Amino acid sequence: MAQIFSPRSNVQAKVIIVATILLVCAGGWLTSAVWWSPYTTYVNVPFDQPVPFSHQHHVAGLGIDCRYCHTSVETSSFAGIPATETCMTCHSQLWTEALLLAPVRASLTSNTSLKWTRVYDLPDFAYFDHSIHVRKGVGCSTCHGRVDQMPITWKTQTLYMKWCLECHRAPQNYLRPQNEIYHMAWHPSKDQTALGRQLIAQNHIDTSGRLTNCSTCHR
Amino acid sequence: MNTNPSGAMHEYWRSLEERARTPEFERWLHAEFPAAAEEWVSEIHRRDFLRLMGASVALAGLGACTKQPLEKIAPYVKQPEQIVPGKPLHFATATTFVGYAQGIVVTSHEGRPTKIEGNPEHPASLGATTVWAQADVLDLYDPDRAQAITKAGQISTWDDFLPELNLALERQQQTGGSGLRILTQTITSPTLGRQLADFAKKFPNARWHQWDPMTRQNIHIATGSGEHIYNVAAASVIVSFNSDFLYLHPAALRYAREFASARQVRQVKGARMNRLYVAEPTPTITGASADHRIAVAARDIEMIAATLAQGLGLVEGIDPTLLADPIPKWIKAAARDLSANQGRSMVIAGETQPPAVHLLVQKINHHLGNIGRTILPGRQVVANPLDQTESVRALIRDMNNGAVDLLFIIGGNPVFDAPVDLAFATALGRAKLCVHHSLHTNETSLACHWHIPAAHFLESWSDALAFDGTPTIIQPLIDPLYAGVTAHELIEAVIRQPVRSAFEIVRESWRTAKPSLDFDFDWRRALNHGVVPQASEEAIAASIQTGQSRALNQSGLEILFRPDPNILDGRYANNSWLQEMPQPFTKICWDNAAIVSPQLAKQEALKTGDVVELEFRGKKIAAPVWIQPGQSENSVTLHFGNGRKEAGRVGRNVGFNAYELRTADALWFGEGLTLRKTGSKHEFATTQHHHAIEGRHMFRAGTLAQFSTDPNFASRMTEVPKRNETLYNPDEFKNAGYAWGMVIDLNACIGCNACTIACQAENNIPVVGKYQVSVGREMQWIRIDSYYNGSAEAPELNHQPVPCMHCEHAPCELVCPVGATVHDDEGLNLQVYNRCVGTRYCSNNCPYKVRRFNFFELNSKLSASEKLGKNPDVTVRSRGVMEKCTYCLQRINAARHVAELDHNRSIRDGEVMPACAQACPTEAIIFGDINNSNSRVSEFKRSPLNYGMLAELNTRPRTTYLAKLRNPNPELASL
Amino acid sequence: MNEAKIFGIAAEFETHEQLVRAAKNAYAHGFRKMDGYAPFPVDGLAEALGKKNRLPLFVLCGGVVSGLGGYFMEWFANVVSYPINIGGRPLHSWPAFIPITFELTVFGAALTAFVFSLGLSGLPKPYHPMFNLSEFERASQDRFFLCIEADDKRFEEESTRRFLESLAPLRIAEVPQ
Amino acid sequence: MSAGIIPPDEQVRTRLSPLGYPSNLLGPRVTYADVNESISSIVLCDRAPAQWWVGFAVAFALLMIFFLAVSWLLIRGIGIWGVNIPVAWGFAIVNFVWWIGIGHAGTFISAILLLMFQNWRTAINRLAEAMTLFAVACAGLMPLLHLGRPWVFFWLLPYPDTMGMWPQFRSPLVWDVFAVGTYFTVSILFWFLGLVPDLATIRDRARRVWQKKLYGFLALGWRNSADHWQRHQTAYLLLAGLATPLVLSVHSVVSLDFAVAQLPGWHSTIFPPYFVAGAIYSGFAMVLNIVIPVRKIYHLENLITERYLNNMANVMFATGLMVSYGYFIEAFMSWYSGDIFEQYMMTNRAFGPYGWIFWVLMLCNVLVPQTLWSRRIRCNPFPLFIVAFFVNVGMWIERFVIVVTSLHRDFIPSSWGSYAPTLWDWATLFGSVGLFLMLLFLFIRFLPMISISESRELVAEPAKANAL
Repeated sequence: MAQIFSPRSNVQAKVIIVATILLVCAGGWLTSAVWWSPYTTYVNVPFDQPVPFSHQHHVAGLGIDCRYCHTSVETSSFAGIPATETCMTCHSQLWTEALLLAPVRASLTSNTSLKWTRVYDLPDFAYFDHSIHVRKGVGCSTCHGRVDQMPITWKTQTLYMKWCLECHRAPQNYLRPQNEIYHMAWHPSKDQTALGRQLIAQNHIDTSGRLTNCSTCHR
Repeated sequence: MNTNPSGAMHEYWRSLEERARTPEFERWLHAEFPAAAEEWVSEIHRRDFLRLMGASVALAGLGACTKQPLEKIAPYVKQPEQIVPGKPLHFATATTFVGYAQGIVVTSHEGRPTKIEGNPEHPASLGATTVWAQADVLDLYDPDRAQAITKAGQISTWDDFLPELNLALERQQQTGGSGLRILTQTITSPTLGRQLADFAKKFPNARWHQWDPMTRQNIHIATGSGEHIYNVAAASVIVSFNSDFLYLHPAALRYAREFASARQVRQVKGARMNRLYVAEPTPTITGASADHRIAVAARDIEMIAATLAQGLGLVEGIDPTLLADPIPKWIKAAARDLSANQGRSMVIAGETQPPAVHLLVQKINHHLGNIGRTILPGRQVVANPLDQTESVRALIRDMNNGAVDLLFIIGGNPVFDAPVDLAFATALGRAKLCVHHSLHTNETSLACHWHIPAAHFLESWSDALAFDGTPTIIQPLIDPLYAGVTAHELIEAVIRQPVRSAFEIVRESWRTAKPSLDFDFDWRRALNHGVVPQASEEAIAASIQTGQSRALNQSGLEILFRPDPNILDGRYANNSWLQEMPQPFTKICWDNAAIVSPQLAKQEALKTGDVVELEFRGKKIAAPVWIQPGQSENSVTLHFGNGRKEAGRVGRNVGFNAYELRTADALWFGEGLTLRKTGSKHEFATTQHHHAIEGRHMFRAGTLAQFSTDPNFASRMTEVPKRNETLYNPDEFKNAGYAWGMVIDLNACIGCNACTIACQAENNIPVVGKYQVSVGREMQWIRIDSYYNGSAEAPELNHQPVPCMHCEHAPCELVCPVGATVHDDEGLNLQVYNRCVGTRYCSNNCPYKVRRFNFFELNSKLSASEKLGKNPDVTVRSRGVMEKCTYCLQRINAARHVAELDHNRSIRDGEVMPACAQACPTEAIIFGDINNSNSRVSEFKRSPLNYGMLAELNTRPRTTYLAKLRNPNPELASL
Repeated sequence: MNEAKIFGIAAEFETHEQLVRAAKNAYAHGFRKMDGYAPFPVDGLAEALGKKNRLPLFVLCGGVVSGLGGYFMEWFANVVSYPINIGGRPLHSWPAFIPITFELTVFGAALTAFVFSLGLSGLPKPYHPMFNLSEFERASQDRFFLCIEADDKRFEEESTRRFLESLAPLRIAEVPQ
Repeated sequence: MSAGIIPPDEQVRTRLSPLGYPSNLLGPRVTYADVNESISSIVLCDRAPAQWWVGFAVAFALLMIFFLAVSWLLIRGIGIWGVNIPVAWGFAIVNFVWWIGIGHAGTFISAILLLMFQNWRTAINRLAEAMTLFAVACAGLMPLLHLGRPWVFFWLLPYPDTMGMWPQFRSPLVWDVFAVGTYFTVSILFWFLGLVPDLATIRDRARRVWQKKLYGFLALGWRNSADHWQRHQTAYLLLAGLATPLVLSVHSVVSLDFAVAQLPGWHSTIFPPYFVAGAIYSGFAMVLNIVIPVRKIYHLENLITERYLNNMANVMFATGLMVSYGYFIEAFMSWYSGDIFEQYMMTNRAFGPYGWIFWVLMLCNVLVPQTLWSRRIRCNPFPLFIVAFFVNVGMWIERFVIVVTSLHRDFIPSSWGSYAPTLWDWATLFGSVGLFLMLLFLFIRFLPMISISESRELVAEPAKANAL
């Protein structure tokens, strides 16, 4: 009988097999890559906002405290987005003509809200409470990053459940003293674990495992 | 194992056919393939279908791989003071039941009222709520509410209305308003009363008429205005003549609380219970709680009351032999019990009984020296109480004579619900100009020239009095969603213009009523507390006349008219929560029935679902039959309120209209009903169509006597595995912190459904509609099972609320493939919606069948306004996920945060209250930390009556029950 | 294709008994690099040709590794990675972990058996000199071949041919490279 | 040419064993060439017989219905089916168990009979294995479709996700995923490994270039060398050895879906063996339902002799009796347990709303198979076909009885309900049959449905072929 395939086909056959295996692995890797990429997580993706508000300018530049605008951060689950009024307390004196601030003035005159694009947006089935986190010693910059260095606000964390669990499983690595909560530049020192353990004790943080119960965040 | 010490006396069953195991019943019970379960949505066309097909494939493939869409967030322009975003506010106000105020506290999220709770400071609430109060919040967001002022159906405005009004009023000015009429429902609002007084001053010849289908006129006529106030707690013997004072009564919440408190038994030591005798024609919540209930025709009750009076030596010349057995026995026992408890007893008669009965009852109470002890004379609460039947009759006469030029109908729906023989609709046609003011556009609105949409009470300023005269100032929580106007503003427009706001009107009437040094302070305090401190008025001493009691006792069929237990006289017809609420005993929803007794059914060869033609006073309607144990032999009960033709998407064409038979001379009952089988059939949607208890021990009950001799009779009925009967380490998970648990006191539960609706409101539970209910897809998280015990003619009626048991060995958790239902460290059995893939295995393995599944997308199609009503603290579930009772996890977490923010203190006992427990009028549901031995729940669990449902399966339920106790009179062992 | 070099010399037989006998002789004669071809597995042929078979060992390893891996995964997920109270059952509820462990054992073993049985035979190999032989297609029907390959130490064209003829085959053919 | 190898005038004479059973596995005077020819011609011929086209058309129509039903399901949600609370599982699960069960016969024939050196597997094992694959494919779809949110089905698989979550390994449903997954993979490997030598045969018989290339590609260059045969045989044997415990485990695991739950009617220790027996029962019934027509259409009486039919009937009958025993012991145990819930379950099953279905089940699975006591029926294709069909229906009903009647009345009477399948339930059931037949017809057309190399073995050793 005559040969059906040429001698080369032996190599080709083996190549095909290896290729398919590689392809499958690559597929898996790609999915996870996309899943963790800014495309999906929006991490480090600045959004265009009605007003290009700069935390850098207001926090680092003018030294305004977080709580001046995010008033309910210590009392409510929601930290609070400043009302137009709050902006106008200063901007009725400063930059009154600035073109950038036109939407703010318009909002006040027309009595319609500014529509910001939400940067830190948890899914609706996850219930996060700012007040309790702040009280237990989780600082702003731990989740929100160095907003004092952000000319326009972006996300610094994926907000994936895995990420939440990192802290809920080992709070000691992230806690800070009450007086450091709003301190942007704060970062853990060498003896953080020791400090963390001490804060856990003094803030009555239950590390027996309740923090990783589904009911802690999902209702 | 399952040996029941008292098995003989406790053979529970739940429907008649079942007791008499007829072949028809078998067929009905065994309707293996109920009518067309086939499911296809017609409005989807071919092209859409293909498109959707494509989409669906994508959905199947990529559904999970879609990234979160960007969300906008809109801050306030001016931050309202007191509103902290994310923190709910609570306001005290009042809702009304047949005009009587019931104090409530409304929860508001960012200005949206989302939940109604009772006001503990209010005498008619004591912190509890009725189902209707719970459902009011849904009415507020009802997209079918009247949204604009209309003239002859055309949208118009207040400013177009006023000139036309004034034109008409000018003509009335000359005649002193001889052609001017106002028709209202029962009103307790002092402000409205004052306004109508001013109105009478301005138009001396005008008339103010009243019509309320649930009128309490019989009582007012008898007492000459004020209703007695009962101190139920103080009464150790209670006799009720067809009074549903635990459910359909302005003071029901208070009376229920007091009633239950006088029956509460936890330990043998000092165990005492009151004893309730009830004589009624059709089962009621009150009757179900009775120790001795007799089913008697409504028409015979007067005779029975008289006989009782005779037994106490108050009247003579009544021949008790006219009464069929066992009634005389019942009367004798009641009489003896009463006279043995002089001053510690009470006799009460229902508003459906004629004045004569009420007079007799007063006489008896006087004789027993109960007045001033268990019964206090009431104040006049209703503004201008009168015989409403005569009142509406007079109005109709005037209209027919063409004497009415200008008619205001403030609330209500007389075209639909006025006595049919008076022909209100035709008369209304003769009124020259009529203005209707109501929340919904109903049958009456269509017959009127003008319709003014009413502002919902959560949108308006007003005031109202409770049954005992305690005033509450009704304050708004939200600006009117639509062009709603309050009654105050409308009347104001009649008597003086420019019209002031309801706020000013109400405030002014209180300023004049209670002039004080610091009015603003009093006003604010009244608003905060939801009650106006009582100025001690002089109580109206009830006028005691001796009524001549006739011995009636005719034969033949009797027709009974009763308000629908869900939607009352029809005012809640468009409220889907109430429509889908399983009615007490029958568990019917989205429907009403002609309720007949087993004996009558036998005699007429009727089966549940048979459609019969009812003829009464020459009028005919067709109605489906429901055979109800405990119904008096010759009485046929019709619930009025359904059968609405004009009631929005929910209420239109639900059930049949019983008003079509209700005549002025038989408002509540009357003789001369004829009944004819038509041969056609009707499908009821019931949440419990299979009824046999099959000798099982879900529900356990005994008598006080039995309990005192054998305290553990209930817990002994089944054998529960010991904690350590396991191969595993029984303490693998020891629950160190809070251990949440619940006790349901079957002795206190009266089966009023308040928990069911409260849960629905709190937890964003969707409604599914009649068809889905009929195929077994209802969604309520806590259901009320009812069981009958004893004979079909005189059964005991029992209720058992069933929420999730939060088993420590939860069978559901073991089988979930993705860990969507798991335990937390405080013993809660969690359902994590966002993890659930919907295998429904958990439900199969749940012996209590308390899990509910979203077979379709039930929430995305809600109107914008309905979405406003959702509770933001609870996830709105999507299609394809399981859901169930969470012990109101959101409330536990809220309380925990409050406690921890408050110097890390621990949660106090009673600080967390699930919606069901909070709404419960009898405090039958107790929730708390069972690790804390001082908590109320621990105390209840220590009772020997405590037992776990199906605990023999070693599920270790965290929710347990206290067995029900009855306190029968030894004389009446048989009853 | 180089005319000069050949792959080997093949002898064609009528029955499988003849083939086995021939194989035995060839082996006794000292030939090692040779192979027999039959339309169905012939008992004893491989042995006669002195072939080794280490497949079972691989399969055993495959099964054990994936089985243990499976159990470890279950233990890790439940006890280490995210311990959750499931219906009050212990975190390490080993009886519940058995079924998956078993299934994965079978899975691993089966996969190795498949891959190695083909792999060790050098398959896939669409091209092979034997296909140059015109009658070879009857190897999948009713003919039995013995081919002594050119790179055998003892291979020497003339003597080998003579040896094969001594086995009384139907015919003898050179298999071109 | 699809015509068989025997001239029409000559009839197949059946040799009988002393016990009077048909004993020959091959027709008279069958040669190597006959075997090759008769089998490969079915694949290599240019036109399939008319019957094939008819069957194919029907299968295709049903398959389209399946797509329709599935799309509508994905659009609207699980509510289009008859499932409810308490009957939260319906047709989907019934179909799943049924299909999985059917699959078992294939593995049984090819693996267990191989280990027992039963040569009467030769002519049917390939077809049976193919049937296994397709049945398992149908089965695998069902649990996915019945999810409330099918698009997150992969949460049942262990993989590093963004939630840090894992499947709940105590749940029998997760065991299912692994059991069915393994079963499907192993079946494919086993099937393909067996196919390779035959693909080589086809390759060598093929005359058209595309056929040579196609089958040559699939044959992986198989050249019937001693080397290949040796490893092939070892691997085949090992796979058989692995598949045997596997096939027993798979239906045991499926049965645990029920046995692990505490529902009366499910919570029973007899389930695993009883399910496995039932699986093989229905599996053999399905093989017969396929083999009998195929044998007729393609004139394979000489390769699939009456002895095959007789033996298959015997196995079917034996397992049938085991299943009947299962029914009996279930009833006995529920009575003996003294547990009121169990006792009620049994009475309800037999005399409750769905009682009549239970009695139909008894008819199909217990009574009708009794006819198999007679050899005349066992060896007679047509009646045997009918009996097998009854068994297939019966086994589907059995699963319906187990799933639905147990669920619709469990512990608390207040939550008792009933179940009514909708149009879409039926569409899904028959649609999946369409999928199954579709795949089967394609297989018959394009791959050798009888193992050629093993048939050649029989020719080589007449002793084997006619051994008793």
